[in-house]
Amino acid sequence: MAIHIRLKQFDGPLDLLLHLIGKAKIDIKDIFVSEITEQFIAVVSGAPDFDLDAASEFVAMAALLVEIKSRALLPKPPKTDEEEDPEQVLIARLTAYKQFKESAQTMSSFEQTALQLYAKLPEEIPLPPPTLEIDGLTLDALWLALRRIAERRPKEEREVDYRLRNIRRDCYTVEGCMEVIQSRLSIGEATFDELFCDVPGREEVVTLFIALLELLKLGKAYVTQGAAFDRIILHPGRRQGFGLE
Amino acid sequence: MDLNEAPHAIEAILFVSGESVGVPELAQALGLSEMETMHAVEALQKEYESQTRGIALKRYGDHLKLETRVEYAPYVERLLQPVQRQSLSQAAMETLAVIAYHQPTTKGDVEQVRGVKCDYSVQSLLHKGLIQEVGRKEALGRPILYATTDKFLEHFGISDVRELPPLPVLHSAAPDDEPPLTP
Amino acid sequence: MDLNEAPHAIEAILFVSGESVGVPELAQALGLSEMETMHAVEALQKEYESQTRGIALKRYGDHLKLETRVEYAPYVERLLQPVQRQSLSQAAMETLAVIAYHQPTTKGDVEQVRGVKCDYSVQSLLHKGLIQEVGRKEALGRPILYATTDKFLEHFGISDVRELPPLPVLHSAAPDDEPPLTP
Repeated sequence: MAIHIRLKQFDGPLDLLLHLIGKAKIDIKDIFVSEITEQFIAVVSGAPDFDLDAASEFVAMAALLVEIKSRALLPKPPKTDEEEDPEQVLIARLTAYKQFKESAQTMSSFEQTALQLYAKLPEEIPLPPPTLEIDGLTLDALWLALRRIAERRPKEEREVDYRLRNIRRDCYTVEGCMEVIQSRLSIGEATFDELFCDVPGREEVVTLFIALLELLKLGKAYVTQGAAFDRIILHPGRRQGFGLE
Repeated sequence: MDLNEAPHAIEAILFVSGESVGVPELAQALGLSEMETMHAVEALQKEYESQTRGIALKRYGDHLKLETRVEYAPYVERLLQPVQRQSLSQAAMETLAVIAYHQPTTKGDVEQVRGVKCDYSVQSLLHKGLIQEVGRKEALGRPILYATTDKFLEHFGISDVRELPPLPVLHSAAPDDEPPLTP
Repeated sequence: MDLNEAPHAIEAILFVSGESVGVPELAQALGLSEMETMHAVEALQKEYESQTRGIALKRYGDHLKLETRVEYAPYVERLLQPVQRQSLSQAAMETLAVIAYHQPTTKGDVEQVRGVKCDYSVQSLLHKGLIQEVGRKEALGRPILYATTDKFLEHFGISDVRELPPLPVLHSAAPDDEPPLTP
């Protein structure tokens, strides 16, 4: 009997076995009194697309079939309770597989009907901005939050390191320097250099400079310069008629 | 909202959505309980059925969807090219059958029944949203348990897995020519 | 086709199409004359109008379309964009409390009271609309002043910040059992 079958057509050895059983028109339980084992081996060994990786399950099944056949030729050892008869196990597996294969066919017919149920595409809807609702906003919760802060503070302060160290008094404050600059400007323009004493320290320079920037930002003074590296002149008030400032 | 208005609000929502909508989301949008929502759904379903309408309200598990009635499919297909869903391959269908009837179940169980590796078909079914992971089996290796989804029901046009026909009874290992043992 | 079935076949076609469909195309798909089709359309239209349905059949010249009724739009929006519920973190609640009682106040002040950086919680409160910028403090760096919003009042169920409960008695930095140092 010539069999032209490609293994790829089958979803595994059980599928192929069921196919052969169906072709031979026999019952599953008669598989070992038939030629199915020989046909199975013939298909697997003769498969043109034989690829051990893909066919390993088929080969394993062929080995099992041969084992079951050869057992049948030997006198049967007395059966123990735990020992499962590989023939019965295989028949049970084939039966179970056949059940699911048939169910899969029924499901396919359900699928075919369902594929004819049409829905519409979702509409495109411009959505308003998402609304956010906030839970747990109660006056009690707010009050408790304040208590938490209050109770935390003294504890944290106790953790302060009380080692002795020298702290130099800040001689210059930004607010102080702002007053100095403003009082100087109240009598007219001034140059940047004359704000500083003869030998200014780093603290004085930095603080005065920040104070000046602050005044510029508040619009209480403005600066002009004739050319690059020229003297910087400070003027009181906001700069007038200067386009995009 | 007014309970008398609910069925038609549901109709409007499902119409706009196009896709299936979960009962909890629907209930939230309507400001109703899930129970009240399901009552409204049933009222709407009855309304559709009493008049052989062109569209039907389908329930797939916990999801609802408006769909055309199958008898009008030829007219729809004649005029429009509706988006056709893909049918499943034989391998995927077999894997799905084992999961549907044994759920929750593991890949190992499916492989045991089918006699082949099922990694690919399980992945593809997960990807299509027809099955989902539902936990792990308390067994060696704690394998993942799979079950079918509401999308599975939608794909097969049934409201509940129990609508699948029971597994066919086959004359298995016990030969039928032997009379059953009776006391 | 059976003329009695035509209205529902039209419903099925319009439903799937989602767009407006011309009467000639409908007639062709149904295998009916345009006259017969228009009769079926009118029958369907009557059916829709006699019941306050969630969807309506609209006629634009000789084109037909199924649309949702406007009155149900809010439900649709709520489904597609459910209200997000969130609660304030402990940090944000503390920041809000300090701002509520000290308003208008700066981030620096809040940080001073809470003893931690408050950039994130101030941003989050701004984003949630519970506080707003109300100007700048005439101080170094002109820091932004924050105050609570009307939404804040609404959420806490009060009509004025003066309705806030009195500040808790603080065991503050200066323990009150020690007499203050006087020169």
